Amino acid sequence: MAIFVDESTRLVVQGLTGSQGRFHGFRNRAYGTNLVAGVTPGKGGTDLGGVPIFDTVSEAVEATGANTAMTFVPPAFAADGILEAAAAEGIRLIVAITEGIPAQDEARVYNYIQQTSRTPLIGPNCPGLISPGKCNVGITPGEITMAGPVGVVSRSGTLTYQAIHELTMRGLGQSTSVGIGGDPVPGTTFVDVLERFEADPETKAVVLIGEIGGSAEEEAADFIRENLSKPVIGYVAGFTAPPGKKMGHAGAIISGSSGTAAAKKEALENAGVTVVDDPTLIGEAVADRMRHLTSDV
Amino acid sequence: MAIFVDESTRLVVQGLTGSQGRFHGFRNRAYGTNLVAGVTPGKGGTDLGGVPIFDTVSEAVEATGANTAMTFVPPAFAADGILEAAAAEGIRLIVAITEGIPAQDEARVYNYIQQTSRTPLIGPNCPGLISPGKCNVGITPGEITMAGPVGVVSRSGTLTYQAIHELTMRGLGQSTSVGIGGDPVPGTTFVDVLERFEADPETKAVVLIGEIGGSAEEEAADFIRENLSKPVIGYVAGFTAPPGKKMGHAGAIISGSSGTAAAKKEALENAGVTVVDDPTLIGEAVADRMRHLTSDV
Amino acid sequence: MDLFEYQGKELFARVGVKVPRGRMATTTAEAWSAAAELGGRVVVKAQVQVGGRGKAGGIKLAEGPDEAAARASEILGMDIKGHVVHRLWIEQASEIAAEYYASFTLDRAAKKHLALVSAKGGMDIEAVAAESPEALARLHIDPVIGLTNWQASELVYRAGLDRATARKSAAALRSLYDAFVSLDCDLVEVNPLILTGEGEILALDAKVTLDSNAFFRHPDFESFREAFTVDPIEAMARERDLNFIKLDGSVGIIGNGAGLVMSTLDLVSLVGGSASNFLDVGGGAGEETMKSALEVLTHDPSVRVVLINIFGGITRCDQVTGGIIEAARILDLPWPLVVRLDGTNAEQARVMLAEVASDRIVPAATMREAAEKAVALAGEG
Amino acid sequence: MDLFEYQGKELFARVGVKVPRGRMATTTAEAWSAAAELGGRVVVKAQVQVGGRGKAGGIKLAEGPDEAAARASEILGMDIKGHVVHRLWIEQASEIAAEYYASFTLDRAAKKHLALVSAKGGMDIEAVAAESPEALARLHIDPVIGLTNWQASELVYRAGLDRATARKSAAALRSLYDAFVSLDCDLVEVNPLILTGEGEILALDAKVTLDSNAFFRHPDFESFREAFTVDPIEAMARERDLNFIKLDGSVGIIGNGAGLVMSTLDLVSLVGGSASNFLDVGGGAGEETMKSALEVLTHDPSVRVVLINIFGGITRCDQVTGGIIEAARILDLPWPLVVRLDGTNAEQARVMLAEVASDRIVPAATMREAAEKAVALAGEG
Repeated sequence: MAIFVDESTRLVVQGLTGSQGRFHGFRNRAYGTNLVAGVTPGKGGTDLGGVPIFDTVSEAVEATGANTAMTFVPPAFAADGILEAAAAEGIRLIVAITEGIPAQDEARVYNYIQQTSRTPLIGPNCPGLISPGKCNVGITPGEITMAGPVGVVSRSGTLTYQAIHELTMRGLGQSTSVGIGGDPVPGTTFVDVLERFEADPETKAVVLIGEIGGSAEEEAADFIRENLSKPVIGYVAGFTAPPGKKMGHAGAIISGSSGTAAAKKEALENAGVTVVDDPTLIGEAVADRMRHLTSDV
Repeated sequence: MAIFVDESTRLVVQGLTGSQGRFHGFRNRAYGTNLVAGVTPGKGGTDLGGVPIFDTVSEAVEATGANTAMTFVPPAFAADGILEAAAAEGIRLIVAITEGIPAQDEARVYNYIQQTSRTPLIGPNCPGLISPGKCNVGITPGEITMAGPVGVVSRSGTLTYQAIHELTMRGLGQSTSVGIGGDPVPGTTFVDVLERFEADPETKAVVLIGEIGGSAEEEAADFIRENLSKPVIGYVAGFTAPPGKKMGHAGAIISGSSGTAAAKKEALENAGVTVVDDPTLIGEAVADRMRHLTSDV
Repeated sequence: MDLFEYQGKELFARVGVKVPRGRMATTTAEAWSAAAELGGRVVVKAQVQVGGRGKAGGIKLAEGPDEAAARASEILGMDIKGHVVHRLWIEQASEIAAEYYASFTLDRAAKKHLALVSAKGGMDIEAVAAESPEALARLHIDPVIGLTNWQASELVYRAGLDRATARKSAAALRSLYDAFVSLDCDLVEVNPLILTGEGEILALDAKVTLDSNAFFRHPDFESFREAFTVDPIEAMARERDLNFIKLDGSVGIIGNGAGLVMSTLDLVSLVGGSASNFLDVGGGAGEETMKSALEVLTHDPSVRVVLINIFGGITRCDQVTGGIIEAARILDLPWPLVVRLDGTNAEQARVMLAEVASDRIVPAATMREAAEKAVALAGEG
Repeated sequence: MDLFEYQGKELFARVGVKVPRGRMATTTAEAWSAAAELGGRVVVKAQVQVGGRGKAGGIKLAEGPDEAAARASEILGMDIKGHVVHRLWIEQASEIAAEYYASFTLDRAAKKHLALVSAKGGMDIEAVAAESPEALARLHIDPVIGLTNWQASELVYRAGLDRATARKSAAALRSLYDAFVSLDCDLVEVNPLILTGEGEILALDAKVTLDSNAFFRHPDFESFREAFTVDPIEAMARERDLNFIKLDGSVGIIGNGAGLVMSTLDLVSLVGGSASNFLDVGGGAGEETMKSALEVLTHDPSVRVVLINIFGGITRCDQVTGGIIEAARILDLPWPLVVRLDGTNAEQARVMLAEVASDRIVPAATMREAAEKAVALAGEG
């Protein structure tokens, strides 16, 4: 298994004919992802590198059986593009890579999808996700991954790669690595992903990469305490970040006394998560917890 | 039993301090309905005939345990009032009597409620409903009803009273009589009500009163054919209505070739409904079908 | 309320839907001035609320003011399928590169807005739907969020509109939908919506139905009524807040509640008669309302008998009967009344009625009996 | 982007939120003119982005122009919690019958908008929430349909605002919410929102945070930046599309990806050092970007060593290394570099780096090692 994406994924890329969409879409295809269609209004009927282009998502779905949409549409049009993908019957997952979507648009789109199709949305402003050896949807460098038992979920991009790298270096493969993105209203939260990792028999342990801002890590901690039977290894970035400054991500900001890395670390530790202070220790910590796991069995 | 309203109904009236709300609210109370609260913004903390008035529906619900809201708010404010009732936790039924709500407002409110709380909404522009001997919510004259085994559902007001009258005259009591209203987008359709009558063991037969316009009767016919085990007696008004004229109700209009009484009658008959041409024959038709029912058993 | 083309276009222009420049005219002189003011070629269009104006000769091209006046004189007074032309719309002629169809309405079954768009405009859309359904794009719109950009775009591509001007077409559809919502319309239909030689999208026709329930938000819409020639009896009924529709028969009908009145019409027909009207006095009618309703019918010469059918709920039968008796006394009613009452205070009302019963005021025990008696008195049945 | 009070009020006035009339002033002379133009009593308010202005003496009443100029000269140049006052807002004094609090923001946990309203305005809202929670009404708003009328009304009654003017308060809340949405704000907070003696509701303060992601919809908002005194190095970084934040330490940090850079800052601290900045070169950085980033840091005198931490995904390590080598060659960098590279093309990059390795360009195998070496070179650890 794996979560969200695997061999059954049939990918349509919104904005495949744009420079970003093209680069990553075909990089995903080169990894082995089944890229079946692109959507660019006005370019329907053309073809890009053997991939048919459609004017609308629904036409792409009808013609190709696409079941997963990845959005590279520019910020001004991305909210509309996500709504289009959510309305298309047959699309069961939307991955929105686009960075810089206005927060009001994100809030509206998130709630509307929850109230209507309930199609899972990963992102926006996320690196996407990869199930090593099966399917890569997004911008994660597939070369650094290997298939295996560790689920990874993260609010950060390159820090995720760092974590994957540490795992792979120690021979710990990944079931799926999900970048949920750094925006204030991510379509998919830590909790949503943890729920799936818990249900996935292939995933034996989970790495959770948090950062300052919001309360997603605290909510994850509550969920882990109540519902997770698998070991979780955590890392939180931003211990030294000053309050009131956006650290790159729109969501990564310490407001007043809430959202600090220390509070998040404490919450996770109280839920039984092994939290490391140094990302280079992630692999070791996972290996350690998994050893215990094996000896328990 | 009975459907929608019964002895457990705790009624809050939105607009109880207005002339219509007051007249009918207290008429319902006189019938035996448990009228627990009124809502009029700005009049919170006062009392009308022993009924406490609140500024908001949520306060009324918190203070009185109201579970059913009836709306007599004027058309310009009714859509907002319905949304308020739908958002109040604890309200399980909304009955909107108000006539003259703009169609755009109705469409927006209906869809929003479906997408969020899914609180059942009867009306707008309806006479309400009555479970004889138990509870009356709306403007149906309780005196003409009697408790018994016949469910009544209707798009019309006085025509419903006529039907109830014919039943009562023949000693055929009613389980519940529901006036779904004459607007183009009723919150509750024939199908919704038929579903409940089917599930209600007290209801042994159903009278369905349709009229020209739309396709609600046709949809009801489809539902009856597939799902209804109980005998249905139908009547459709408007055989002689000219196309293109609104016959009183905003919904009662024949557009082009669709929505005619003849087509509706045919659809109902094809679904096994006994359709009478004369409302004074309703009682007889019900008695006849119920006799067969008894002899079947 | 169904608007004339020129009224619909006035509203379109107000909310930003692009229409050709035009002027209304009711005389040939006005038509001349309008054409002169607009300049260039103009189209003279009969303002009637019926389809097929063009085929009937109600739409004509004119090269300038003189020709416009000539065409106007031909069209004014013309009878198009029973509609006499009193008004003209003179507008600048447009160069047409393509004709589309677009409409927005409420789909009652789906309870959502419905968009219909076709690249085959300028013809009967039901024929297009029947003959080339692939040329007609249908899309439901959630009224909660309205027409999204992707939906406008999807409509354009699915309907097969010109691809080079797709963005403009999508923008035109969004602006039409905004009009549909912001003007509280039951229907907005544009046939044809044209693509001009310059690549602009214009509404060349406008069929707009306003929701009169929403007039409180648009108080100025009431003034559109002035353009309609209204039956004087209907006008009188409207003034008195009575819901009245003129029909072809001879049995006048008064009842309370639209469903009950429709049902009464049907019963009259079932027993061999025909109703001369639909008149709903509404809920809670009292003496004054009944007198008022009867007085309205005295102005209709086709009435031979009046059937009053009341089921008292809020309405009290004794009050209604009081009104009937009073009206009969003071109005010198030219026809007999058949009266059927049930519901609130009916017992008392029947006693009152029995006291005045005659061949001019005929009580009936049931709807059916009332219909039979009325039809007999009308000399129809 | 956090706006000054006067900028927030300018936006409020633009979208129909009622504010007192006022003028901006940067000199005593301008303060005099502003007061003269406004007439009557005015309030002279220091424009600083920090709470507690009033207590610090940054808000003063003046009876006329002369007094306003006198107060302005006292306030201009004042240091309020580290913020020097360069601008004043002179506005008409309002008669205050009641002080409320109102704010709209996004509740990230609930993923809905959150309204907070209190009858106890003019004080610290966190204190109100702690001491008298019943005086603070909280309500979630669905961004799909926005603040409904009933919600505005509910906020007014639940917060205990004056009942006689409840409609006006509800209308004021709706207009504030409309501002929050239509101006694409992350936060709109008004403390106090006042009820005047004449029963009007006015925003007496304005704390507005704009979402810079939405500036494409509001191109004029860019001009608000001009009012901010920006660190010249931050300005230089912004021009080069680099995400730079100045910090207090001595180890310059360059990395790709916000999370990785934050993590690098933390590691530097963990091994006993401190970062002099946050600098994220973003995804896909090449030679030019790296040169540009290094050049920016040469302008910061507090830097003693620079740690470059790159995890190549889209970013290619060889290109990054090329940029580093080129920059070292042409820029005469005043400090040593510690470089750690992993990911795409890292092998190749490490070879390139090994060729130029020296005490000025120090390769490191891991993040940890890089942090330790950098801190040692900074003379901190």
